[in-house]
Amino acid sequence: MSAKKSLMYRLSNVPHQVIGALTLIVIALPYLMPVGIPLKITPYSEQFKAALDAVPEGGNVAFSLDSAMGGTTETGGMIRATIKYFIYDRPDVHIVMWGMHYDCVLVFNTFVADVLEDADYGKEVAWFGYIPGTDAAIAKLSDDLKGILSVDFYGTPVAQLEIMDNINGAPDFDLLLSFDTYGHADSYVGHWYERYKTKIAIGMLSGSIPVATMRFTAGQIVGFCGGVKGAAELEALLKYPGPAYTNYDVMNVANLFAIGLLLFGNITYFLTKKEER
Amino acid sequence: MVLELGPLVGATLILMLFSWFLYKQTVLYDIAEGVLIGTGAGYSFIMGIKAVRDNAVLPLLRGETVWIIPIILGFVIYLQLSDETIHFSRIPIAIIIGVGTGLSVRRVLLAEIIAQTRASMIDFSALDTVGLINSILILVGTITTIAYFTLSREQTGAFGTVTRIGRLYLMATFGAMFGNAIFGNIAVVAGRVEEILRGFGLM
Amino acid sequence: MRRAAAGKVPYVRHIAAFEAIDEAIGRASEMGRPVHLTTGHSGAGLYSKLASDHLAGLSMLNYVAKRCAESATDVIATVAFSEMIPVAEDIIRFASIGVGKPEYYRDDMVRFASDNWLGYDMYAMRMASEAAANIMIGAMDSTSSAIIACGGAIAGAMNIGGARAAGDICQLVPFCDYVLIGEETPAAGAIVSGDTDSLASSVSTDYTKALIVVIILLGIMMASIGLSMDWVSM
Amino acid sequence: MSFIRRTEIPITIAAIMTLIMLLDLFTGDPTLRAASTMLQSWAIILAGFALGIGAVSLLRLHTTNIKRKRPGWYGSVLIIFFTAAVLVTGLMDLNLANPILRFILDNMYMRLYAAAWAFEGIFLIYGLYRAFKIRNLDSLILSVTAFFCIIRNAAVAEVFFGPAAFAPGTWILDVPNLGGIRALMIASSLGILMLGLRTLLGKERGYIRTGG
Repeated sequence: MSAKKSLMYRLSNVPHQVIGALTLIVIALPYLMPVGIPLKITPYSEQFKAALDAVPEGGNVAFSLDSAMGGTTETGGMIRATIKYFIYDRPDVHIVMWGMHYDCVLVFNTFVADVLEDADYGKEVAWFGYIPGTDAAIAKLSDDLKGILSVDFYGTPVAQLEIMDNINGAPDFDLLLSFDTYGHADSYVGHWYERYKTKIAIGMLSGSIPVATMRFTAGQIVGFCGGVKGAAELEALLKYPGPAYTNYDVMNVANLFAIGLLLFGNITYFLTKKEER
Repeated sequence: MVLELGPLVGATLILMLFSWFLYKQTVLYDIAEGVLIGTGAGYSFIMGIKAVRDNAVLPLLRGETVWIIPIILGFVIYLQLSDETIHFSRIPIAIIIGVGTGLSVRRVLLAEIIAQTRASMIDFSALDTVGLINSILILVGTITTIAYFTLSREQTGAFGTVTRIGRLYLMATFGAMFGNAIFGNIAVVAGRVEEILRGFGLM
Repeated sequence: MRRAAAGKVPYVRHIAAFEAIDEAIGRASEMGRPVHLTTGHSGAGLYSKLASDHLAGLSMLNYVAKRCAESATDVIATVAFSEMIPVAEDIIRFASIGVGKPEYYRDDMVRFASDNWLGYDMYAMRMASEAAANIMIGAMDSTSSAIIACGGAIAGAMNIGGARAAGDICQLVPFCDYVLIGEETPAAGAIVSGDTDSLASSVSTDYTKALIVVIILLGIMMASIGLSMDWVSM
Repeated sequence: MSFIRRTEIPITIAAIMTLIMLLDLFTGDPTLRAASTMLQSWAIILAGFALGIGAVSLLRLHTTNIKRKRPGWYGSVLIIFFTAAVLVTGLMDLNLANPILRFILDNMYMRLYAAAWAFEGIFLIYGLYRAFKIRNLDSLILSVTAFFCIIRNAAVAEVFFGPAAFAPGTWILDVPNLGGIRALMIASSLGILMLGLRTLLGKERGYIRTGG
């Protein structure tokens, strides 16, 4: 009896090293042997695409890279698909890009730089790099953009960038896109939407979906793309397959593993408790 | 199977850091942590210098003399590093805090309190039965959870029941957010597993 | 706040997590291992709008340092921003003098490794895994909460956490024995620091909360009988 | 000189800054708007400067560790080496184009930063197994809502249970979660409002106690 009990007790108290190793192995399997799980497009992703389509002919889009490098497993796919959509399918749209997290330069180099080689820099797109100050920066860009952005990332004065001629602040943008892992989207809603009614669409980690749902139902944002699942759906909708779909496959297997662990933990707990009684 | 130096160095460093939970703390983990802290400190300093150069020094050199004030105040911040001169540094810090507080009060007032209060005011008569039940449940949740956060009354008696319901709503909120956070964070782990596999040429 | 200025300390209800701190310190002194405390990495330390949350954590350090000095238990305070180092050092030094044990304070009790978000998390996780009690109160974000709390849980430490936002609290709950939720964090900080001003302002929000509930109910009734809701805007 | 030490100066400055920001919102007066936007630019530049304080304190702390041969001083040598390496190569070309810098950032900083972040995911999964055990009503609700919200994100669940698999998770997100989050946001926003009020009234003395 004690051998059985000690087995159940041991199953209910597996050391963290084993759980950690198991997690890495389970996640590695679908990379080595892809499963190809079907992808179902949810309405939220369709609304996000609709927000992109709604940008008028020759419109201006503010593209804010607010994602830390660690989060790009989720946001990287949606950033790449969205910038490809604008550069390849909507060359008429002007993209003004900056970032509120200092990793934005690394994110730009990894997910955006090569796509922009096909664009007319200075006319179709401009890149301003990292702007410190979070709330102060977001408010300043909405009120008086040229008051802070005097040169682009490469040191070219703003006056020489044709795209910036009639852009002075939030009212001049038809859409603001924030791909965020650190809560900057809340500041954009507070300063850009509440004050200038700028249309905002945010891409973020799936952990922030509950807050985004709340903002969406309150009408503060016109769309959101949540986590790897949203990114994989957006890649499919925009027809630009990318990293998100392979990660999406992995995510499903890992999710089942997480659900399994939750059940396993409870089952072994109850069996141990029953035997103790 | 050609191994590239860069991804191989990356994959090795990831495993050295992971050794803390896969095994226990070792010298390998200490090295990885030291590299993270060192490169991180250098990187944020560089990004700060670039932001100041692009947004203040270059405009100043082009004749916009007003930028000399924040640049001087910026150097004054560094006076906090010695006890004799720390009080000087409080002036630029007061500017950062004053502007930051003012803007967050503006944002919070507009986007949080008014918008959320407004969003709670639903026209109940226009809802179908399911919508009505859900809206009542949301309303009960909002009010009982606000009650839970009152600090000046003991949570006993009838008021205790209200706050108890509020606490159960909070548990539902924490469970929902935890469930969603799991999904997002697995993606971060997946990205590292992919980097390990690519680094060692297994993918 | 006017009544606080007149010296009347406002009444604050029983907060379980706050009372568990003594239990955690007692446990640490029995086990002969240190008590670890950290205030998180959110905002930009004392120069940000979350300064008051970090200070609530540092007020807790004042209380913890006194109890630890009395029971000769080591305290380790890990801070995420360099401007907090002198403040934390002063707090422990004056706390040990306050209980008549000036020799208790050592300058390695305050630890600073990095203001880089993840660099701080890794270092604080290591400090938590060496402690018997792990207190994470102040401006804890979700990532720091999960990493540091689990670092303590793995080592069998008693975890007490406190944060403001739901996304952060939900990652403290699985690893903590007690959690301060939302407004309880600054209130607990104000209680131990005896700062009646911030205590009064925390408690005074109760009246605003009641007012908001009334406005919501009023709003629903008006909306339900067809009146326009445009008066609720800036 | 003692005048500059008085704490009333920074407190008054902070109160004036907060007031300008709020009056700009409520009145929309052009002069206030100009003052407010100028101060925002200053705050951005000062935040840029402040980014370097962590690195400078780090270098100072670790040089002392090495001088005093404190335990683990070899770690300090490593930290100083890499901080200096990134700083020097970064100052050579502030557009981060230096090849050595790109190697360090792409293959060392980015990898380690994301690997440290991955600890969160691994610990949360360990938390699911270790802590979500149903002991009372609170933990029952916590575990059940977490269970359905994880399923809601796993599209493969539809293969086993059909589209109904997502309904509970979506309802939990749209109803009980919405009630709780809305209240939490209102309550914590009131806390920030109180902070603004205390700063305006000069009662927020937090940053004054910074040593000295």
